[in-house]
Amino acid sequence: MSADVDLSVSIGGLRLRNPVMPASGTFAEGLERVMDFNRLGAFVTKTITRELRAGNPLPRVVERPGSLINAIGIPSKGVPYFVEKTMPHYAPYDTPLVVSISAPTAEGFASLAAELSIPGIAAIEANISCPNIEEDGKAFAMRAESTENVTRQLRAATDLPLWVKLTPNTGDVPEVARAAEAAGADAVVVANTILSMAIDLKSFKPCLGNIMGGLSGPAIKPIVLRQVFQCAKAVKIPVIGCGGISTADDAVEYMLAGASAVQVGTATFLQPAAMTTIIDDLETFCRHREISRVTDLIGGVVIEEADEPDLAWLDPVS
Amino acid sequence: MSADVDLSVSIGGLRLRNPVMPASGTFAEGLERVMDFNRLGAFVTKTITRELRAGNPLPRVVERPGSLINAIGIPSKGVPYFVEKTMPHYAPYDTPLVVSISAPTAEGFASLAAELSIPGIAAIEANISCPNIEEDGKAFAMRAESTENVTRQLRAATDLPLWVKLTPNTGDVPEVARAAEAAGADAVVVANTILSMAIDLKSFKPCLGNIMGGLSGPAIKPIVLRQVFQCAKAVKIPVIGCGGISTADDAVEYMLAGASAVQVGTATFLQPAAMTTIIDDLETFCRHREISRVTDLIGGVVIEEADEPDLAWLDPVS
Amino acid sequence: MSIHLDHAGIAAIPVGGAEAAASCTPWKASVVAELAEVVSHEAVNSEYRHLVLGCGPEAAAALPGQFFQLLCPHPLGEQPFLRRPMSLYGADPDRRQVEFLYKVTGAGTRGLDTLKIGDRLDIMGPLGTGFTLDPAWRNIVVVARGAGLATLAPLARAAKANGTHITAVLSARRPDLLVSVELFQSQGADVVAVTDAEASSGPANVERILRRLIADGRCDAFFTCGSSRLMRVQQRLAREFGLPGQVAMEQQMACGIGLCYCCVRDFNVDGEIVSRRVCWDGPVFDLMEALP
Amino acid sequence: MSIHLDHAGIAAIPVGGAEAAASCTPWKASVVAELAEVVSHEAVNSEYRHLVLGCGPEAAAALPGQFFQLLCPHPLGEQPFLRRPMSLYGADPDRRQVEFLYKVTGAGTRGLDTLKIGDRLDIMGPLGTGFTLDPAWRNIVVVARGAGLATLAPLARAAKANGTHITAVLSARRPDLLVSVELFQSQGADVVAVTDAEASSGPANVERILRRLIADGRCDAFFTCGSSRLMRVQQRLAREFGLPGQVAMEQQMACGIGLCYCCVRDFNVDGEIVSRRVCWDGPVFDLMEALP
Ligand SMILES: Cc1cc2nc3c(=O)[nH]c(=O)nc-3n(C[C@H](O)[C@H](O)[C@H](O)COP(=O)(O)OP(=O)(O)OC[C@H]3O[C@@H](n4cnc5c(N)ncnc54)[C@H](O)[C@@H]3O)c2cc1C
Ligand SMILES: Cc1cc2nc3c(=O)[nH]c(=O)nc-3n(C[C@H](O)[C@H](O)[C@H](O)COP(=O)(O)OP(=O)(O)OC[C@H]3O[C@@H](n4cnc5c(N)ncnc54)[C@H](O)[C@@H]3O)c2cc1C
Ligand SMILES: Cc1cc2nc3c(=O)[nH]c(=O)nc-3n(C[C@H](O)[C@H](O)[C@H](O)COP(=O)(O)O)c2cc1C
Ligand SMILES: Cc1cc2nc3c(=O)[nH]c(=O)nc-3n(C[C@H](O)[C@H](O)[C@H](O)COP(=O)(O)O)c2cc1C
Ligand code: FES
Ligand code: FES
Repeated sequence: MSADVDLSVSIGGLRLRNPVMPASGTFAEGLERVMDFNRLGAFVTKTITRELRAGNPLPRVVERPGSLINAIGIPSKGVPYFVEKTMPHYAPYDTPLVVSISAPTAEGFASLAAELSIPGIAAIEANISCPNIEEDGKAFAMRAESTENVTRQLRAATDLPLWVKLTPNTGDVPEVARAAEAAGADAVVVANTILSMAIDLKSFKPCLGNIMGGLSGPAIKPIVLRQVFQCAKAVKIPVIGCGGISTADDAVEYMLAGASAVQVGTATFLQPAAMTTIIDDLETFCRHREISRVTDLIGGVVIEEADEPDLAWLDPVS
Repeated sequence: MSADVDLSVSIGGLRLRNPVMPASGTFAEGLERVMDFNRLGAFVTKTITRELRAGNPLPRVVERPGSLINAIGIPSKGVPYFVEKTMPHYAPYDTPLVVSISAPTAEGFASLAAELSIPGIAAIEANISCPNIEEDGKAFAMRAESTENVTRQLRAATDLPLWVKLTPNTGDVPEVARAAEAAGADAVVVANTILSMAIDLKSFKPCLGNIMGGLSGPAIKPIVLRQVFQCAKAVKIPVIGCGGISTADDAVEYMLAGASAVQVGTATFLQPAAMTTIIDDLETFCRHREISRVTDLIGGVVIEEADEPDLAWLDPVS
Repeated sequence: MSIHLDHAGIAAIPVGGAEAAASCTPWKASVVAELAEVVSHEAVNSEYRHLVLGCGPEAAAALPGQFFQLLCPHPLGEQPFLRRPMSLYGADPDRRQVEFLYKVTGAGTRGLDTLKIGDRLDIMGPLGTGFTLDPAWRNIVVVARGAGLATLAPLARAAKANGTHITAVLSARRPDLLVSVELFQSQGADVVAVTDAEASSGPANVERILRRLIADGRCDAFFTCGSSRLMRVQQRLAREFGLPGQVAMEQQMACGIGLCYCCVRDFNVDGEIVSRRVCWDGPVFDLMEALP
Repeated sequence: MSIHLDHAGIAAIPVGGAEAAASCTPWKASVVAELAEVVSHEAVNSEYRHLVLGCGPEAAAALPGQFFQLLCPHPLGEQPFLRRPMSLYGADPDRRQVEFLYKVTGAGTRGLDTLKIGDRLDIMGPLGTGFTLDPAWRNIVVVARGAGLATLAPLARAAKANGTHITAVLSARRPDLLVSVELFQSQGADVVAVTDAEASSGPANVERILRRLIADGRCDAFFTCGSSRLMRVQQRLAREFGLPGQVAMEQQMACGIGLCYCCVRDFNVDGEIVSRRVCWDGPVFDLMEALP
């Protein structure tokens, strides 16, 4: 076997031992029973808010073929609980802690980021796919202007690396990514869940208490992969890919499209050790393909003039 | 068995014997070998353009779990070929012929619609998910303004029922639907395919000759169902649902969400008789649920205050 | 509210990361996902199936009231996506086996129903906190219905080992749908069967039965699962007579290990309503804190 | 360019709509999707499998050069979504059987490989236009490689019935990967095997073989499939000697029945480049119109 593969990546100055981390809302202390937390690229917490929130009415999830629709909402016990009860769980590990935050106003985002710029927190991930009460409840990340505004205020409020997590539900994700970059984001996470719905045919009622919810899992991978590809061409800051990643092959596909790192969400619900399996298999992939640094994959998709239809495609040796 | 179920629906004045029809680009004469064309609600042709077009480079499709990404493009032999060679195939049948059209400018759409407002054509479906060369190649249906403009010009050009087919790739489909309605559309079709991508891990090249393509099939159903639900609330004209429908259950789910009719695309590639099976099963569904008119399903989703978590959910009799 | 983790001395192999984990840190998994092998699989009656699996040491060490998340095979034409939670019905650390008793209901359990001897099933567990038996308790009462008949069954053996006598009030729609009766009896429990068909399963009659047991000094604690109506009866009696109790709750789950917050229920903790994750804070809760 | 449909006298049952269709119109399906039953399934060599299916009368009436779209079972961990086109390898209208010969390649064929006797496979067909045999032809030459070895095989029986003699030039990487040899021989064909391993499969050697056959008056027409290099050799010779020919083309397919335009190839029709659907206008085309 050839030399070791260097799996480390750098996301806007923050060095990760490998490019694999959990997606917000699909990770908590419980996974410590399943995997060694010192193997992850980073920790990413469930989104927290300043106010205490109960989350959405039940049912909160419904499954579809190859996918999950969730409307958990953001149950949150607030900042003091997070600092006193949640953070200590992650303190023993040598893995950067990324805190996902949300707020109903740009100012709220900024003050929350400021309050959380404390030792033990390695980066802030701003989940701006949440409703912006100053814009009729439309999510910040739906438009470039509101994204630029909230990112600018966040940037002024914290010196921590700032990741901005975008929504896939807008018509122009790359433009929104550019706005985040212009306002000082260190990275963009592409993307959150895709707004969806399911109706129960027995009761004729929506399957989710919240009526609509966010689609995740393998079904959304081709869509989000396209958005990562578009964003990576649009911005110079790192793009973190997130959507339907279950295997190292999925992670490689995202990195080739331009992702500098990946987040794994729903896959963990099916295979709790999905992240460590992906890390192992990513190393194997690189070794087999004689890629010595995983960063060589980033943006490595080969775009050529399309081949003409060729009978030779069918039997390469003939 | 109880009385017959009335499956007929009316789409902006056009009466269909049932609400099931093919999606543009997934239907042609070949299906005549598989099903009785007199059983369909309508025929919908592959999109045609005025100019002759070759379509996209190969490969034109790639499969993903539960989905297909296609970048066929719009190979087109032009209007005379359509009128002289294609239309006669459908003439023997007592089923309305809906012609899908596309053009690079609003004026081009209008003149094509005018030219096709001839006997034998029952309605025009304007596929406005195509690039608008007057707006930097952004699809008409990405924005309300361009949708309103193209629809208005189409409306002035033809007296035929006018269906406008929207793209799911914009952040505000209901707003675009409203624009189509305001400009005189008789119905909106929601929706076309979702822009996606796939990369081949052997060659590191995009799987499609066109690099990106449109996602269709069961994987997209929850997303498009949500858009149909939102559009049906936003407009008074009929919404025709299209996205991932493979079974009568899927069709019912769409109708409950607000669709007045449905289009079946990718499912036909897997089960060539999918449409007639759906029609049969839809009738059976209505009979079992004692629904005498299929139109009673339209918008029938029951929205209530969410139930509290209840142990009784787990064992209804206890 | 959170459960502290105990890694000490539990030898386990995590899915996927075995080698790497073992070679660089002393960390060990206590919850594993593994491909267990079907040892036997039988219909208990028209609704319930009894599934016995060969598994690793972690799974076989599961305790009464804990549960597993099963990755069900796809039955024809259906694609259950999520794992399905299933209570431990029996565990044998020596023979490295776990058992489940399930009712064929929807896509997931229809998928389970296709399993044949020798097939593999991906199981993840053990999960959650189970029942607690106070060594001081001489007599406990178990009240079960529905999936509760499976969930409470492993208590029979544990109680016997603890020197505690069980009276099991087992409820079902019809006598032929009662399961676990022999299991309880084989461990020396008294079984009182009540059914809808015999009009004996109503809350009033069950209350009569329970009051008699309390009066006879045969109820130091309640253990229940599967019926909110019967749970309310026990809460009333527990309050009236100052008895402790434990209830195993069900809720739809996605992750099963505390990550997703889809399985929350409200609990009444000293008058305050708190939301808890059934998979992580339970599935066994204090009877008096449970809300129906 | 389009093929006219012939409904006359073909009795067929469409999937799903059987009753309704039959009861209200005289329409009959000529292409059906049906659940065929695996009658036998054997490895021919390390790469190829021979699959025999019991089917309905429409499928069993398939002609040489036509194909089916198979809905492949999902192999472990893979989900082939589209049907897979597979040439007819044999059809027996009396025994109601169709046969396929396939190479295990990717997700779909790995799925086929899991089929056991008695399993059901959803097949759709017969599709496309097949080969045409001119009654005047006394001797034809078949040149096959890869999947072409399967596609051209049913010509053996059809040619014999037509009183036409075949010389089959069969090409493969190694002698053990040659398939269909016995089938051709059993129908009286002469077989010339060429392989990469024996360095006999190159275009120059095949050209030598073909020139000799032409010189000997043993080539009234070419039939080929599976190699663009060998197709070009035949095009050159056909032009030089004024011989007709037919080629079966492959192309990735989605629908298989002319709906989607994903299977197009360019053809040279009297100097003009036209695009045709392999599934609908073919898969058999005029040798001289095919572009490599
Ligand atoms: C902690 C726990 C222990 C359980 N133990 C048992 C047991 O020992 N035996 C048994 O037969 N069943 C048990 N159940 C219920 C079991 O998990 C299955 O969900 C249920 O049998 C139906 O699943 P399905 O896939 O067949 O139905 P589907 O209708 O396909 O289920 C759809 C969704 O609803 C969820 N769901 C449906 N019914 C229930 C339910 N009663 N409780 C929770 N979620 C549900 C499913 O998990 C799935 O996410 C338990 C549930 C929980 C939460
Ligand atoms: C008309 C026709 C007849 C055929 N007859 C045979 C036959 O008799 N025996 C046989 O072994 N193979 C035949 N093939 C190829 C066969 O359809 C399979 O596609 C191929 O064997 C690989 O499929 P897979 O799912 O295993 O591979 P995958 O890699 O999973 O295929 C991925 C995709 O590419 C397509 N694809 C891959 N290889 C080919 C190919 N050579 N031709 C067309 N599409 C391809 C698949 O259909 C699928 O859509 C035929 C193809 C066509 C078009
Ligand atoms: C149950 C659940 C809860 C989630 N909660 C959050 C959250 O709190 N904040 C956030 O930014 N994203 C949240 N997400 C979105 C994920 O972080 C991720 O963006 C999405 O699930 C797509 O990735 P996946 O397909 O790998 O799951 C949640 C997703 C799921 C499934
Ligand atoms: C192969 C293919 C070709 C298509 N061509 C067209 C087209 O020409 N015009 C159009 O409006 N939509 C076209 N579509 C989109 C479909 O009409 C439909 O909107 C989409 O596939 C979603 O429906 P489905 O999931 O049922 O396939 C095409 C889809 C596919 C799969
Ligand atoms: S099921 Fe995910 S937190 Fe309980
Ligand atoms: S495969 Fe669809 S047109 Fe040929």
